Amino acid sequence: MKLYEFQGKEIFKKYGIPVQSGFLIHAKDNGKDLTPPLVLKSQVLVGGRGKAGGIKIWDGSTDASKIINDLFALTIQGEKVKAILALEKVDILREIYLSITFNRGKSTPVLIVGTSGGMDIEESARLNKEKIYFVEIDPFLGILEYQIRFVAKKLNIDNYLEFKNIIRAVYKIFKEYDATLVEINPLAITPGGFVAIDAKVNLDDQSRFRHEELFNKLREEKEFIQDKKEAHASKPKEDTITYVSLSGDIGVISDGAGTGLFTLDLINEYGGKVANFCEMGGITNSEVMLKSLKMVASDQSVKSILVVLIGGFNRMDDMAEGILKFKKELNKDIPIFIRMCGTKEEIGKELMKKANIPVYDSLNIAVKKAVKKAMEN
Amino acid sequence: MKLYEFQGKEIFKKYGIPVQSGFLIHAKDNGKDLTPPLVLKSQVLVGGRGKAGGIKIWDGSTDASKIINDLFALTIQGEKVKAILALEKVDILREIYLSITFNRGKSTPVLIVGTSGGMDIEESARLNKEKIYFVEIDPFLGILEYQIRFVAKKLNIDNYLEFKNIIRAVYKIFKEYDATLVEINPLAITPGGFVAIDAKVNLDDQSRFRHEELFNKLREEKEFIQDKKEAHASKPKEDTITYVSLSGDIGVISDGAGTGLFTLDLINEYGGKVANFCEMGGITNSEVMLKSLKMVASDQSVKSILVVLIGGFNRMDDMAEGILKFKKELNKDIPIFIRMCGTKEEIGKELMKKANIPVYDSLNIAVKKAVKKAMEN
Amino acid sequence: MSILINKNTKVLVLGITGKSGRLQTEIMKRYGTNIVAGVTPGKGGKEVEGVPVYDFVKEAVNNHEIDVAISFVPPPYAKDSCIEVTENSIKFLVLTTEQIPEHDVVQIIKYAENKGARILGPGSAGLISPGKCKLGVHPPNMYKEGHIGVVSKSGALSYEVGKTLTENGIGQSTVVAIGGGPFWGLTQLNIIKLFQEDDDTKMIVLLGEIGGTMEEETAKFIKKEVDKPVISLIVGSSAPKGKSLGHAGAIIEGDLGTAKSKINALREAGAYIAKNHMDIVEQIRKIEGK
Amino acid sequence: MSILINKNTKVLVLGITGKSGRLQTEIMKRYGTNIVAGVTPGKGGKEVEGVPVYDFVKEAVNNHEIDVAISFVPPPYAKDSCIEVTENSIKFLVLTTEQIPEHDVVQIIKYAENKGARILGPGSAGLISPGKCKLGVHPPNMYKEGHIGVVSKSGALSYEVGKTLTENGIGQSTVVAIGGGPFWGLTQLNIIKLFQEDDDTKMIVLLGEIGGTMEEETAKFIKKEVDKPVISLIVGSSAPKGKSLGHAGAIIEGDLGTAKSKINALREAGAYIAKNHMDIVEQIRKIEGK
Repeated sequence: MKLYEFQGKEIFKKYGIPVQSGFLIHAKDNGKDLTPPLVLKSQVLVGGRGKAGGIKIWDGSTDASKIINDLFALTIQGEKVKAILALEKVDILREIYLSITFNRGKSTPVLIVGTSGGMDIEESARLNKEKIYFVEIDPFLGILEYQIRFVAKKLNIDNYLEFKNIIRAVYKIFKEYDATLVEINPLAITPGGFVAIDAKVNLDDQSRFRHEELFNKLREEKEFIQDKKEAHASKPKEDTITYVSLSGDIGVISDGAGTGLFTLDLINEYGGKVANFCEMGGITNSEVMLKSLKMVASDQSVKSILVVLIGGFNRMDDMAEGILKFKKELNKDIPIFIRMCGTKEEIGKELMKKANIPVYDSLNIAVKKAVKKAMEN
Repeated sequence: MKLYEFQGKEIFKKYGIPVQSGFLIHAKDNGKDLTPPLVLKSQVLVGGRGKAGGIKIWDGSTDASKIINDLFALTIQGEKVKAILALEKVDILREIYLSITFNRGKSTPVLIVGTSGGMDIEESARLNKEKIYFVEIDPFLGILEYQIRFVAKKLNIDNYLEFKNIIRAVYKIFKEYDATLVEINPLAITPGGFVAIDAKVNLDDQSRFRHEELFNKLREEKEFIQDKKEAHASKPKEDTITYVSLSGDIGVISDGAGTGLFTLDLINEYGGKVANFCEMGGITNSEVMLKSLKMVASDQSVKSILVVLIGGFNRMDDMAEGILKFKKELNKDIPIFIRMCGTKEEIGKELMKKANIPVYDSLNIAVKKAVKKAMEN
Repeated sequence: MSILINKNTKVLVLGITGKSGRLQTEIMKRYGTNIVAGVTPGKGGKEVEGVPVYDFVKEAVNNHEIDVAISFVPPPYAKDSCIEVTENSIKFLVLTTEQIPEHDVVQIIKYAENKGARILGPGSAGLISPGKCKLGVHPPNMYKEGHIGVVSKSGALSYEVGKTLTENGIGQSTVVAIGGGPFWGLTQLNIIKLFQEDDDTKMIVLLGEIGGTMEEETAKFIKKEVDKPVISLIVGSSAPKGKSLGHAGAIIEGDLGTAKSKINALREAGAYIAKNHMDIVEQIRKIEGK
Repeated sequence: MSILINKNTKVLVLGITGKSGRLQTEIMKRYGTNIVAGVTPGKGGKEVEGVPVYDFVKEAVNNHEIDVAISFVPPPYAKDSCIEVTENSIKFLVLTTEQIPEHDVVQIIKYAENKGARILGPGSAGLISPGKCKLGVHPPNMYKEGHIGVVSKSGALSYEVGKTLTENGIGQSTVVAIGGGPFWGLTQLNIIKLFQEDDDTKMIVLLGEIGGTMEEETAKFIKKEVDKPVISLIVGSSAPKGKSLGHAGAIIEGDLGTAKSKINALREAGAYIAKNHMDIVEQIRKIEGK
């Protein structure tokens, strides 16, 4: 679960990381009393907000409500602005980049600092590798004093004690919230000390069982400012379905990420175009099969559906049951091409045969047929 | 620092370990209003309180003040009773033993549980080894669920969840307080659930730098009920002197625990008797030397002083300086026999020579002379 | 020969009384895998498919000789269970569980590393040495004994390729699914190293996916240390660009992680890049023909 | 030969700018110990006795070949410093620091164990291989080169016995002080194992103390694995009984830990029990006379 800046900063405050004072303006609020100067920041979960004009400074010389209305009119990378965080303006002497996340290749937490920070951090990392420092953290030891001393030296930090406390706090949040990312970009050095100008906190949905209360609270906050449909995405998931929408005419369902990607490549090779792709993930049963079919079929541009099943964990008897339910419920006639093999395939195939639904054993044939049908329709 | 039962139970409460409700009766209090039945427990830091009659139950049939006065008149293993903890009486269905401490041989924290618990735990451990279970804890992992499940099974615990929470709390206290021991003996199973009937918490004086506030608070509580002199023992130590009082007539000072013990053995071999023994420990300088000499000399029964110095870390120039200061301040004439060698011995010996104080290079000779002198005097 | 497992491997199943654990135990046993014991807390004393169940790994270890373990334990209990296994000196664990919190996964992997134990997973479909031992969920009928070592991130893709090879008469020494990531105990590199050292493996098939930088690192290793033919299929060329991992992810990965980057690295390392599964078969035939 | 250190050992001194660190560096250098670098946070760029000082162990390791480290770091920083050393692949550390919080000590020792590193200490006076290398605070003039291996808990007692041996013309291969406890990295057993394997050590002197159960465990090892003569002096027979460690301590130790228990165990293991330091000399002469 990605948190909004204002949510991340609430956590920062709790852990003693200095942030600007400020307040949230909702789309539903009208006409708050504002005193300049203020930094007005669109609250969105996507990146690139600054470059998209989502951050404005109001110095009092113009009408604040004009700026605010402009921001609420914005859509940044497909996400509508529904809330604005209004913050006191601070004098920035220097900006640095600071985050803790996982280095996935090495399976270890990593502290990342950069001597510059700001919007172009990736680009500057690419161009001047020497300005970014990575410190691997042993998850059993936590972050050690000498590691903090190391980055403080590299960044030329004067106020070591304050810096150390911020890094320790960031790691504590990372750990205690089961975060996958805690990022301060930029961390500003101001005449009054450090200030976290931005806050990016991503929580691990997989850890929800340890943080039910927290997740519910954060979700309620999100629902308050979001459309219901968007908020829905961060609701507790009972399944592990991944759904991606594309622009072609073939609907694809797979019971594995690898075979799913492979199927997309094959469709591409045979000249087909994918409308949407649904990978059922780790938890597969007849309900998940049914739900996936419904998701894929609900897209009006879908002309044929390709279901690629090669069960290891996944049981073909369960899958067949889901497909049969879908066939019963479906009120339009989309051709479905099913490749079915693997665990319990005898039972699954038997069920399909009884219902007179053809299944294929060869992936190539199933893909070719689905592509051909979509082209015909 | 050893904590009183009432201090330990304050911590237990904070961490959610169930304890009896109760209150503290100070020696200076007079005539509190008491409602029977109550368990009246002498608050002392030594062991064997129960067997010494330091715990009484008042059922209301006699005068409470009589029992209380009797308790205040007690001296348990040399320690006067200065406070009594009055607790509600609970029905005990079963008692178990539970502690977390260090297994020093293996350099690891260890969870210890016993199926019986109570005053005779060491004895029952000796006789029925199978009734005590040890679980080593990896300090980087903490205590794991399967380890708790293991002891719960061995102890036939019905309420696993409550038990798990208590063990987790005990480990948390052990870790967060830098404790060397957290012991609940007995942990009672009552009709209402678990109750920690006793609390023994020992803190690590060496960790004081991490817990200044806590140590000061605990010390103030102790001072409130103790004689000043006793409380002094738990004040911040600026030195590492170990002082032991015995019943002979030779005062012994050493700059190492091993040589100190060895010197005691040699004195014994040569027929001498030690009055007191002062080991200067890891932090040695002229002030510590002076202080040690004063401590040893203050004992009226001391007829000769033996100073055994074989410096590694310890510098003989510093030691000589301390001895000279003592000689200047001393107003009675106790013969001192000094064995001096090791780091900076040339300077130390030179200083002693100038002051006309004989030093010996041989431990045997120094010991023999000190023993002989004590016998003569 | 085969890697990691063989005919005599004695197996402990964790979470044996769960739905998946029970079914997969049955399938593995039928295949001939020597499952000697199972563990599920609170179910000690029961039996699953004739296999005795214990409350603790220690009890299983005390009562049976055990070489390897396979876990079907649900995510909230996975970390505890993995450490229990490693703590009891079992040096190889197949961890099939998906959706384990990332902080737990990192500890599981680090702890095994500290203790010199191997973990395949998390989220691994396991491995199969056809005709010898099946430790995981690979559908048995898709494999036959032979000399091709297959390593895949995805379980399903390893079945797909196994099936294709078998249907074309090409057998496998061992087929290994390391898990879909983003965290791994044993990596492609680790498995390929074992294949390189395994006398019975003549060629190596590497099935990779877009994302992460593992294939790039594997390629470096192949270039330096592998002299057996490597045939690689990287899937996901036509996939839409994935969601950003934020600044931190982009900083760590830089330009790596695309199909192109992986294919280039592997080609540069001397691996044959297959267009699809059928192309793997053709390339193997070509090499065998020499 | 000698154990753990030799003429070529390259040494890093931690806490080199402190009072003890500076003095002991001077004494070790004068003895001929090859001290190549020092570390004190914030003092990088300075020199102590001609030795360059760095802010970080990594910097020292990048600029010098380093075999071992010795630490004079104060207790609050000891844990961090020890882990920094181990993390930088230095496989042997003499930790002289006393009064380190017990929770930190346990982590220091466990971490080194996980990484396969050796720690002598905490609270160790170090070790000396006379004529070759001195890594610690042993007073140089009390030792001479020879063939007796000495291991002691107490530093001072190891000086005492070293002095007595040297004054009586008996040289030492290596004299090791493992620290006064109650926690140890390297134990008596570890050191005696090294002496047993060391060609240059002909006899072993074991200096023990009351308290704990280490001597009892060492005795078991001696009985099983040591064929060199072992002469032991256990001090503390006449000491007053120590303060109780509470129920938990008593449960762990039981009847062990007394001088009597230790002497019995060692005698049973075939060690000669010396009455005092002079008796050690006599026993060595007796054995040599054979």
